[in-house]
Amino acid sequence: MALTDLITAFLLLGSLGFFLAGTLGLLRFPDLYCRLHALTKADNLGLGLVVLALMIQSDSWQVVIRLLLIWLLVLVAGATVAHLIARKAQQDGHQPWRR
Amino acid sequence: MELALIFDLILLITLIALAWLLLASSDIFRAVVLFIAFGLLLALAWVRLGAPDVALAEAAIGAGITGALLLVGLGRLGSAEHYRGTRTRLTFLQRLSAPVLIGVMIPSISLILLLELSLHASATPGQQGLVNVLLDVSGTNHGVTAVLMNFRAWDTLLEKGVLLLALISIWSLDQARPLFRQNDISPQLTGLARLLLPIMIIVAGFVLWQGDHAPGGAFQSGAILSAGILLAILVGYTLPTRRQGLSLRLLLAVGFSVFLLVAAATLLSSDYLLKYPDSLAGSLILLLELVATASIAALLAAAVVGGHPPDDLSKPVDRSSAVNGGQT
Amino acid sequence: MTELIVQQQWFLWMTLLPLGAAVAAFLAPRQAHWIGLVTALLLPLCALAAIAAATLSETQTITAGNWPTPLGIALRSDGLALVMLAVTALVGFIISCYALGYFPVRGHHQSRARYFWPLWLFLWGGCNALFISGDLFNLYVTLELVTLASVALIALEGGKAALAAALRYLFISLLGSLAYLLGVGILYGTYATVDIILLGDMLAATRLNHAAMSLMIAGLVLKSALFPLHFWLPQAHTMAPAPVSAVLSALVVKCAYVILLRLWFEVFPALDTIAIGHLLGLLGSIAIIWGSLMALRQERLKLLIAYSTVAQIGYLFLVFPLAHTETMASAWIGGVLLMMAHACGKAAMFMVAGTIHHTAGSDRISRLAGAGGPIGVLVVVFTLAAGTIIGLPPSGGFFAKWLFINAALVSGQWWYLPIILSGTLLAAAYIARVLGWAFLDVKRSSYPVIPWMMKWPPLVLSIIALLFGLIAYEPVQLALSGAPVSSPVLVEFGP
Amino acid sequence: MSPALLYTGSGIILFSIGLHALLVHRHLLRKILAANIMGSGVFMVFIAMGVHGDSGVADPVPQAMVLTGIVVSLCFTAVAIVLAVRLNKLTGCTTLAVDEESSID
Repeated sequence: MALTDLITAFLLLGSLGFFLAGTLGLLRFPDLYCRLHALTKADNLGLGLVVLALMIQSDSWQVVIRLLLIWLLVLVAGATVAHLIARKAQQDGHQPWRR
Repeated sequence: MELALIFDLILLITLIALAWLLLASSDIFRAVVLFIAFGLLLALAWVRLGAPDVALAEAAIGAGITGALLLVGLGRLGSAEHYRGTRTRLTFLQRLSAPVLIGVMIPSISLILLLELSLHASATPGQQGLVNVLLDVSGTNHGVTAVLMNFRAWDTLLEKGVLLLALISIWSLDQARPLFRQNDISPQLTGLARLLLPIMIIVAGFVLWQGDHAPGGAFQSGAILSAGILLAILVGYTLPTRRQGLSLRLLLAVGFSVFLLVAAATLLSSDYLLKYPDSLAGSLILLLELVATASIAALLAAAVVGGHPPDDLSKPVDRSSAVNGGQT
Repeated sequence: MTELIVQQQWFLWMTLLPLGAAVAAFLAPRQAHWIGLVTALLLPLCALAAIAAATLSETQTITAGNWPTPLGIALRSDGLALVMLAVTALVGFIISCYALGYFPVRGHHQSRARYFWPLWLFLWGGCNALFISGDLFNLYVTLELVTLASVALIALEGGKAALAAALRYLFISLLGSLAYLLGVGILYGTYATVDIILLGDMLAATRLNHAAMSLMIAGLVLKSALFPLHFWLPQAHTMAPAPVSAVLSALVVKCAYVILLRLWFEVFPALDTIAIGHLLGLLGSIAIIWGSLMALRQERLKLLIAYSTVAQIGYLFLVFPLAHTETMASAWIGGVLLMMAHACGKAAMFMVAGTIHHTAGSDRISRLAGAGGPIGVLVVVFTLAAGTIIGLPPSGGFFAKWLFINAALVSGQWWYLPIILSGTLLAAAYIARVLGWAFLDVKRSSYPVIPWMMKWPPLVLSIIALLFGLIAYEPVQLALSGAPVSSPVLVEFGP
Repeated sequence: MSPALLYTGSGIILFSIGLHALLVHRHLLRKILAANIMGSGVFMVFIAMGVHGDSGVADPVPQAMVLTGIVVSLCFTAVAIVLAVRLNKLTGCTTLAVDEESSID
């Protein structure tokens, strides 16, 4: 029991790091495309770790499947929305940031 | 316990701060986005208060559908504050009433209420016990569903009426316009819709079925379905013209009319409004929830589209003035 | 035969019937006017049957689904509910007939007519459901039903002024109903019930209850357009098509007022309401004078009538300070009587104004010059209906004011006397102004033919309004059955 | 300071913030947002005052009432938005005109 709790705590801490990184990127990156990149990648991973942590804690396989489904749906939706935002930005003539 | 209290405090402070920020923000698009975030956090607050049904409804209806409505409205409205015409001078009374109301009335009322509530110790046990006792004869196994569909079904009937009435009002105001430019559909979105639509239908059915014994039910399920319909509209599906007449109206009205019919039938047979026969209560509630879900889904989606379908009775309107609804 | 009448719950059918008809009118827009007319014919019959059933049976309160009251929703067929149902049925029937002429079935008004019927039937059903409801939360839902239908009906005209008026009305009533709902929430949190009768028994005079009461009363006062909060009413009531103006002034404003009556006399009698009563009385008095003065200086007939409504609402709020122990029944009956009389009279006036607008092309009062000849019938009808607003003797308005004066004298609040009297004089003045223009000796070119559906229904209603005082005994007795007031009415009725 | 009381107080604060914004702001969408916030505050009072004791489970009756209330306020939001869009199309304004008596006829 203690071991699963330890793993959960570890995973949650890890996810926290990813979320922090993603949020930092969202706030600090220079243009829209970079921000999208930071947000989707880091946050999806962070959410994955949270889901994993919850899976370890759950006591029935139905809950595990549901959690997995949630993560997959968020991945798909997040990717599509990021794509749509980037596409619209490109159509509106936003130039990618150059150093 | 202490930890939970800290969580509550953080949640509530965030909610109040969000409400203040979104109402004070100078950019309305930003305000709408913050409002959606506010709705999601509010759903969390409902969970903390032990009201998961309300949380589901808030996430689906409060944040989801209201957010879609606001974004579409903003796309059509524009965010600048325009005046036209001369502004006449305010009378003395009007001049006086605003600061009095805002500066004195609101703070004092809130303060009195807050002070009184802190003294108020909740002595009543609520109606939970009564609901639990009567749950066996209600035809469902979930307290909230029993209250909605049986104990206070008259409220629910009238509320279905309000929904239908809202749609009739919307149709009386405007003709439907496309939500977006037709040539602008991303293949990515189409793919997502193909993937999500079946899942959404399954989830809606699941939420509806779950309402019998756990949080869920017609509203939440209908809201999910209507999100599916909106997604389908976004990737370019349209209702065939021959289905935009009576059959669409039937779909929109079926939830309310079946409820009315059940009310009339129970009134005829038992002299009491909406007193379901004991043996039929379960199946009647199931029937009512099924048709309600279908109607709610159609009504909410139609409300977002925002206007009556083009028909022979009304004048043709200029369709080139279509405004792009989706903003980024 | 009597068995059949007693056994049916007619007052419940009066809510289901218009709601069902509204759905039918939405589904079959081409037949909407027929559906509306049939419903309008059936509802007065149902009202008569409901009254007959109520006089024959003892039970006045049933609950939806027969669930016990803290849980179920109480539906009541007491005097107030029955009287309001009956008046709504009468006024609604005549407005429906008028609307049949106002919205022609063919022609370019078609799309407006198409949506008028379902909206109006929804409003009617909502009003009826509101009158019979004995549950604070159910009252909120029905009030919102009525409000939403009113908003859509105001906007039906489609012009920018109408849309702005509708939107303003929407925000105002949203504000009012949310304040009301907050009060309901606090009451439920304290007593775990929203049933009017149970709450009336349980309520104690705590400060939290006073806060809840203030919130609810403030919200409802906003919705019923008492003086400083009346600013939305003239625009909303004049921008709408004529039958809608009639509905709004005659019925919709009364909805919030009926809830107020129920709250004041049935939920909050245990609370200390004297100060609030005097405040409402003061505002009502200002409303009488201010509304009448504003009516006197209006250029347009419909605005004049709308400001006259503001003044009449002022009279309605005199009930609250006047209802002391010994004068409670007089004041209460006066309020109910005035509601009924005003509903008939004001509906007739708005319909006439609509017809005049239709025929004369404008409802500017100056354009009425010489109208007494060609459209004399209309002017006569207007005068008859105005009789009840002024308070001429055989009208219901006269008896209501008589009761108010009576109550004021008995309870020693003589200062309401000059206000009621000056309100009456001012009302006579603004009506006389209209008549003065109409009977000026000016030759007018011929007017277009008035469809008879727009001519006769208002006449019938205005005659009823004027003669209401002669038949007031029965409605008053009916209203007193199961009323929250018990002391004898200190006046004899009849001519 | 029990959690239920905390939530009730927050509900009243939300109500006041919404009320203030509804009266102050002129843009129609802001007014709509403000009304929605007000409604959320009212619903929070409803639910939080229904939480009794330490059970942590809300009374089902106010939950059902709040569900009804959410749907009703959604209806008003939808109608208000369409009205605002329609008004904007006719006048080009996104606010209600301040003056009362103009634009008659």
